[in-house]
Amino acid sequence: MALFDQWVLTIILFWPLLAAIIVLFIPQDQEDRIRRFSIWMSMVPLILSTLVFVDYGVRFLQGTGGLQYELQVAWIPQLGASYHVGADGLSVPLIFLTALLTTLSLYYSARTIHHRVKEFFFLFLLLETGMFGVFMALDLVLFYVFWEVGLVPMFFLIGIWGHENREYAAIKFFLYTLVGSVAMLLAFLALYFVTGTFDIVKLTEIKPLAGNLWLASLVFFGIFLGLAIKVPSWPFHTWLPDAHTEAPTAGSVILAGILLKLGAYGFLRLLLGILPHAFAYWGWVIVGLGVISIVYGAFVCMAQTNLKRLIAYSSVSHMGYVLLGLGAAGVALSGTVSFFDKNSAALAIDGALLQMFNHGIITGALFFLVGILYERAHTFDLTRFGGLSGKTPYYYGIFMVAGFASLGLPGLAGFWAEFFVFRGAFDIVRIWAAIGVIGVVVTAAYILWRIVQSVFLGEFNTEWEGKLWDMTGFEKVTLWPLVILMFAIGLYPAPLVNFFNRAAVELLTQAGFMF
Amino acid sequence: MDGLLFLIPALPFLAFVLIVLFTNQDQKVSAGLTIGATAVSWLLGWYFAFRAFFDPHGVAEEPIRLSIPWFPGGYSIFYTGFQVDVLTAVMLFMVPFLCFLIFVYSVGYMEGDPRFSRFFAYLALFATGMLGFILADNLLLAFIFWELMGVCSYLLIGFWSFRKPGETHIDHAQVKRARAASIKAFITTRVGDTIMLAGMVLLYAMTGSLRWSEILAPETLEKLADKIVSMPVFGVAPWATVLAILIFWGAIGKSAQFPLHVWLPDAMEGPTPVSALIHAATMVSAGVYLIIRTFPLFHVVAEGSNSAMWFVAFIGTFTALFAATIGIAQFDIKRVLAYSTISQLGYMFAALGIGAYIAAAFHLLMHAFFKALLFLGSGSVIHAMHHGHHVSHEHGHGHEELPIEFNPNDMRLMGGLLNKMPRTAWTFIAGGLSLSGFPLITAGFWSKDEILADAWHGGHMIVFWTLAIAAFVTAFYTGRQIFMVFFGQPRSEAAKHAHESPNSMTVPLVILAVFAIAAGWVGIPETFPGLGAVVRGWFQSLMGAQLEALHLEHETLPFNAAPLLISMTMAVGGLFVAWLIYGRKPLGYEDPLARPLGGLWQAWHNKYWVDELYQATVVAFAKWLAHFLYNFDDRWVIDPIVDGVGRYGRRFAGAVRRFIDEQIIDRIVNGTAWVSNVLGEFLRQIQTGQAQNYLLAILITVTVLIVLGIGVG
Amino acid sequence: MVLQAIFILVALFTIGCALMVVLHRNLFISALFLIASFFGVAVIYVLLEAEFIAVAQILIYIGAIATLIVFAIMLSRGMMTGRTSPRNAQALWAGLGSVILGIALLYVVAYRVQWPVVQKDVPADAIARLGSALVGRYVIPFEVASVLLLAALIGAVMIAREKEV
Amino acid sequence: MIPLSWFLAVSAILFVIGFFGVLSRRNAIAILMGIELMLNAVNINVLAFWRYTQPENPAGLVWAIIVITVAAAEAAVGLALFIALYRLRTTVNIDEVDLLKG
Amino acid sequence: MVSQLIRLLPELILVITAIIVILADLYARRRTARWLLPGVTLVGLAASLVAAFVQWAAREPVAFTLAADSFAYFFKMVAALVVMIVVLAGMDYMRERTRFLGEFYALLLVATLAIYVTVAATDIIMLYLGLETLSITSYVLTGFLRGDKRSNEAAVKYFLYGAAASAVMLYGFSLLYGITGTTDLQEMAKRLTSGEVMGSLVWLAWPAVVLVTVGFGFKASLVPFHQWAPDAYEGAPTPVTMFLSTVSKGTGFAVMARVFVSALPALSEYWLSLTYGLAILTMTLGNLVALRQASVKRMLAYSSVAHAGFILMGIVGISAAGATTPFSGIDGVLMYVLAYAITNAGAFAVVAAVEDGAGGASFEHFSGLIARSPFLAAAMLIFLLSLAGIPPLAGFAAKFFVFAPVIRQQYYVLAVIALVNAVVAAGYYLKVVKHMFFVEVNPNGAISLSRGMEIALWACIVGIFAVGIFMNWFAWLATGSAAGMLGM
Repeated sequence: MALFDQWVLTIILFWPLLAAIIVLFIPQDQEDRIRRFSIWMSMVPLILSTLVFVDYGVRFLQGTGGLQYELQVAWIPQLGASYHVGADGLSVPLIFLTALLTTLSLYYSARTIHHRVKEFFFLFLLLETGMFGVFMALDLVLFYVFWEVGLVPMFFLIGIWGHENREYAAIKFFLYTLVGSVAMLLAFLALYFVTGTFDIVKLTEIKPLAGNLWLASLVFFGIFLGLAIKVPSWPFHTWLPDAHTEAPTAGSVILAGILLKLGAYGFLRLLLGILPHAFAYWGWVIVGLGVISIVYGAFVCMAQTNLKRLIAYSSVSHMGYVLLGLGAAGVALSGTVSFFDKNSAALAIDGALLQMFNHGIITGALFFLVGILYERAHTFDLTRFGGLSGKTPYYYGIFMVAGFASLGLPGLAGFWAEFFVFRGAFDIVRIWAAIGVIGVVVTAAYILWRIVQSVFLGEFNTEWEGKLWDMTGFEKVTLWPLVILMFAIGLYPAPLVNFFNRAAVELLTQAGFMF
Repeated sequence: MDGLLFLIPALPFLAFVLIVLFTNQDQKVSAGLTIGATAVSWLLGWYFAFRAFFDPHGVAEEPIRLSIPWFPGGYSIFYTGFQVDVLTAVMLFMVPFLCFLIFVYSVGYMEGDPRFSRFFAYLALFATGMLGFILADNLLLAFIFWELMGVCSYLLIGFWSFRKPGETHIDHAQVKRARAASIKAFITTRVGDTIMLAGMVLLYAMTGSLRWSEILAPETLEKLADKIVSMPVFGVAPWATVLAILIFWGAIGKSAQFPLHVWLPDAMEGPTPVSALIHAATMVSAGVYLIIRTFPLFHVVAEGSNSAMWFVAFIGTFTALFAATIGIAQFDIKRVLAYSTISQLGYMFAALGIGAYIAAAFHLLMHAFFKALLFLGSGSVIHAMHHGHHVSHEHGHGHEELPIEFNPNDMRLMGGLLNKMPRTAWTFIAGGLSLSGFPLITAGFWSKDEILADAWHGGHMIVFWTLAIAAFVTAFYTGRQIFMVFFGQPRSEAAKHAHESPNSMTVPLVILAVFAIAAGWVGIPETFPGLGAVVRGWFQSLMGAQLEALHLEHETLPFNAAPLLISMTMAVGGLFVAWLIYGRKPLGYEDPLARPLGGLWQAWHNKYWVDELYQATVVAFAKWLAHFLYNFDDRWVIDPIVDGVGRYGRRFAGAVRRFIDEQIIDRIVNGTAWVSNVLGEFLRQIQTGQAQNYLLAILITVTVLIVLGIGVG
Repeated sequence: MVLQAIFILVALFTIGCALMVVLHRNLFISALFLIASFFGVAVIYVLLEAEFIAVAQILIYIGAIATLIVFAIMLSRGMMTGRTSPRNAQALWAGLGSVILGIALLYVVAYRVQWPVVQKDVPADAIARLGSALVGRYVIPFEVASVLLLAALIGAVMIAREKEV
Repeated sequence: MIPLSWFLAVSAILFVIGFFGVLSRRNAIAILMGIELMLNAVNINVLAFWRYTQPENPAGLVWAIIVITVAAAEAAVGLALFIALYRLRTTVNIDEVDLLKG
Repeated sequence: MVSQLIRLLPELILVITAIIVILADLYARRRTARWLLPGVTLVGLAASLVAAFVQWAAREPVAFTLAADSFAYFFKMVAALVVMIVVLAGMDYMRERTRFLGEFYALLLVATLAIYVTVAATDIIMLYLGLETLSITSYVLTGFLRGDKRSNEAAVKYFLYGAAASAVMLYGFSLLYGITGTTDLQEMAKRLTSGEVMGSLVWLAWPAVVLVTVGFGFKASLVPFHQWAPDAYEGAPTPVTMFLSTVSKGTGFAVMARVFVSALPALSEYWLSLTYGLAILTMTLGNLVALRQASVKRMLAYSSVAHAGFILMGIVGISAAGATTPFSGIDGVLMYVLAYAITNAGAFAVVAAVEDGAGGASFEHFSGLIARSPFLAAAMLIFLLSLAGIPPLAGFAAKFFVFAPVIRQQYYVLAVIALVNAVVAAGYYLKVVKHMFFVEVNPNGAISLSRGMEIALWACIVGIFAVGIFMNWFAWLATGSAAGMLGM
């Protein structure tokens, strides 16, 4: 068990990298071998992360929480930076999600990518390592390294296998993210000079710069910029519609499903964890940006005629809930509002975390679905579809589930996130939360009006006669796990909420929140 | 046995899952599954309901419970489960039973539909929603089922929003309408639901719980009533009021009260059993049920402008009259009923608003029976009209010249159906009388009278008179409907060829008719002369137990003849006037009132143009905003910069292509893109290739720096 | 006083020759003025009692460098006499800048700064000291300088060789 | 005794004249001459400092010798390059040599 | 004496190797010479590298105007390493273009030797001589392709610029000599700090620093003394460009760091403000022009100018207090020079390969490189990402170590400007990546690589990953080296 404890994360982390390197040595023309090999290899982290998920759950029931599976090996001892990985209630589900979505994406891509196959699978596996790394890293330098490692493969995924405007989107994605990450690096350095360490756990204990609001704010916004661009929060979101729209299906799935979560995860791990005071002081900024993102993103969705772009903007809106929840917790921490329930801050964070997880599943599924349609029709233009519900009932059914989950229908995963976020936020930042509620309505409107009505209802466009067929076996296999998860979480969110709630409470307690 | 409580909603859900996953292809099995599951739920439901009826006080004090921990929330654990108290029992008596009848009826009505199985799957899911909703022991779980109903209504209203190959009984226009109606229903109710969600989370935050037993406990309510919140625009109010009003918005949406009533009439685009289901047993009742359930929250601040009660009363009363008047001027048989539903629901809210808890519950129950009856009856009529239309076509009579387009729902094309389909007609008339509150014998009379009596007794004169007028209008349009449909001469070939519907449809009608008349007798007030002694206000004492458990005072009203007489007069008078106008002489295709009333009629006929108003304001604004923001995002901010780069590029560098095509990267520097380009180009050009130019740069740099240094130092 | 007068004369001569170097149209004449200027500098060295360097100056600068330059001018015949202007387009700016820089330097070096001058004589064994420095402390520079000369020689020969790939 | 600053002044003037030559002459060889003037100016500086501040330390002399040596090496390489240039283009006018730019 | 000579072993090895190369060139047959000369050069460099490495930790007193400190040995190692890469990558390139191979390698060795003595010099005379030796050999190397107009033009311009710039620097040196009365750097520092030379001499400090900086700036190609660089880099034979843009430039920084930090700490107020301004100018202008280049080679040239600005950040951020601890600024310079040298050497090596294979180095010649030579494209990608500072590559470690001191000194404006520049730079690197990977061309015209080039590229790649991942080791080396210079 001790071995498992120490090494499981490392194995999960580097397994895809190993697989990627092996892929490099498989001859280019043996495409099937590359595909099968990659998928099978990606099963290993999936199984292990499931195991970790279950194991963490068991520990949870036994009463042990907090950081588990820690491993710390000296790396740059003179800087106090080390290879330090670990997982807690925040990261365990996200690690699982990463493994799941990657495997599904690989599986889906095996049938849909026929061009430069070797590079694709190599990059995808590399990307997986990068994403794992961010969720596991407990050291700022390590965090930054993996943060950037994920950037490059995604750049290529968009740039090589994307759609018409792919180069533009890829470069925009890369540069935007780079701005943020370099700013983040500067902030990390500033933190280092205050504390002399890069270790997140230590920093969380030290809570540096508590007395120096000016510098703390500077550091805060350095990190904030990096995270907010990744999330993405309005007004740093403009890279996202392009990147999502142009990326290949699997790329969009990962981009929306995981990469955006990296930013949100950072908010908790870095900002709330290390700089609780600044986080509290600027909580209202996060709340404000979150609410603007919610409403703005939702309204922009209504005006879209490009299906994929619509889903992309919906991500802006949905990630706004995350920010709202996190910001509300920040405001609660600041102590400037006195009336709220003691649980609200934790609940708001629960909501944000749930939204991260659920958005990963739901939007992942939606992007798969959009990709499936594109495979057949080669267009994203909403206005050219119609009446698909009769032609492709299976597809319609799955899409409806994902769509309803996306608009926060109770009984499906998305609802819980909204409920918790609003439960927390309404108690702390009422007016903002009330404005945010508009987004919920508009979400329903664009899902139904823009998507369902345009694509599934109405007259069938004879242009597609005989060209659109219903979902095939592998597509169903790709989507069913996600659909099942939507229902499972929707009906019984307890396992997930248990993790998140514990983590949220721990974070808040560490941050000095008085219960 | 208490453990089986969960089966009541679970069984229909199981049926839904089984149909979707396995029996989709077999229509009979699918229908059988749904009906069988509902039947079992019905029996189980009645078991629990009667347990409550026999021991009202015991159950009210100690509800039958089933509860499990759900999830942690901060530092507390959220429990969830089902419970049966007296109020639930009353609903449990009505809901599964009505569902069962409607489902049986659907077998006949939906026969031959290519998506027959799916229809039953949706029905089962709908039943799940409603049953779960009434059984839930906390607001959150209730909300989940509540939304589930929303989805089902969306699915069912839009059931005909697309055609499968070979489906001929629905036309293109209908598809379009169904599609719009379903989305409208979902989104409109979603508006209310979202506000309610806000209320719910606030309530949760304020009280730390959402279980009925905890949030409605007197000490919690006291706290909420004492705490004052100050809001922008709305001013200062106790929390209880704010929360109540927020939650009430959910009911406004679901129960189609003004101003969120617009979806309900359109919802008639769904198959008729769906309308019956929505209007009687489930969806709209849910809204009223929710307010009855949370009544203590409303009631805790009962007096003054700070009370949520007056808001409820106002919305209810206004809607009651508002919708009733619209009902006068509709031609679609189902739309008339739809507006009557809105109006009747307004009654119930008005009752709640004036504190008439029992009356509201009573009317809810009665209304469910007779409205189900009316809808199913109208469905039977439509079915017959449709059939008649086909028959007339087949027999070559099809080419009749009608001044208006054929529509099986259009009452102007009916007439004289009493003889063609007597069972439908008589049951429908029974329901109609109940709706119009025909004195003494009908259920509707007793429930409506109870409300009016309460209003009179409580001194709410505005409410009373408005409701009384609404009662008159109700009786009038019901009469109008009955006379237009069943009496006089058939006004189309279809009506001529119509004939009675199959048994699976008429049997439920008959059963319902019995209830529509007789069910009301359980609520004859104890103080009512003569009859009261027989029944002894059974229903009132039953609900009284519930009120006592909630620590609310419950008094038996003294008998007062004035409201009774006024109510009777209104009902009978309305029917009489209807007869005068519609029953006495043969009707044409134009409404006799249209000309004399002129603009007023137009306002009624066009539903006060509320839809158009929304279209022109809310919807238009939302669309405008969406496009504005989209343009802002994609066109106005980023593209102009790119364009600017291009323009200046042409002017300055003369290398347009390169500028636009290759300078993608420059976009990242957005605002500085232009500057950097020009600067970059400038710098590139001072790289002249002349070594001496470069050296001059050294000279200049050195000179400037040294001179500056001397100047400073 | 005499020394000062001599210095002024030599300085004026040197500067005048230098000016002619940079101003004269004829490259060949420029080169001759350069030699003259080098000579003037050598005299200044003598005034500084650095006779050894003065000798080196004459040997290397006049004997080697100036000769090289003249050879180069001969080799690139045709450029000798300026049919076109000997000055480039930026000469004006260069002149202006040079004058300002010169004034600034003069201001600082010769006017602003009070040099801490020590009244010492040059030791009699100055040359010997130089010699021992070159094999002592400065042995490495000495060696490197020889390597440099060798490398420059190799490089110059390689580049200046007649055509042969 | 001649003041130190006189030497420095001559040096500065010589340096600037040399620099001007470098900047203004078109002919590469003329430019090289300018550079030689600059180096001579430096040498005057160095020797003047040597003489007036620490005549006992031979560093200044070493410096001057090294500078002369470097100048010689530089001149050799430079002139070789100019000759090659002349061979390739039949010009040594440096402002006509601008293949590489931008 | 002997022990001191041992300190000079790396230099001696180089001299001996150079002599062997010349002799071998005289006597070996032409066919043999082809591999023998670079072989001997490589062996000599490797031996020299080992010799430098072994003595890295030496704390010998200064002798013969040369310091035997770890700072110097660090640069010697970098120089030896990079020149080895240059030789490997340039073997075929040069063989095809000139027959004076003996001269080439000998001069390369002398240039390396010049770097060795320059970075170790503790005396202005030695410093000047070393720099001039480096410059003069570089002129010859740049103009080595005597039949090539561009090579010759590059050399002429480089020569004129370099000669003038070093004359200016020398004038500055003479002023420093005048102020302090010594040519020894340590002595200079002592006299300046002890206040012996105060008073009106202060007037000269600023002009002296400015004039001296011209020479350093020329070597390190700082804006506005950079303009020779792109032209020279473009015209020079690509292996020489590799040499110039990496170690030759690095030498400029080594000298700057040594002179400023060890000789002029008392004047830090002058040179700090000067380098601060130059850093901003250099990185910004370098990037802006790089953005507008059509040739990859020239773009890399400008990017190397921009990188000089980043390296300068290390000097700006120098904190005298913490030289023995990481992030002293000087170690940033060292890390950056190391990382940048191996990366840029690799990048230019790829350019050389593409020039050979595709006939040019414009962006179009890089189009679809992934299809024509996956290895070359992948290698170039790694180099570009490293230049952009993406972890876990060397460039990241380098950026990390130069950003850190700037942050420590709280020069936030500089940090933010550097941030923006880092992103702009990434922008034009991505342009190359875009051409290499996103543009589809027909895959014929595959580019084949020589063995030497392959080894060189692999060496760069391995080095880049090693520096990035085992940052601790290199950081330790750099920090130790920085401390060595300050005599701690």
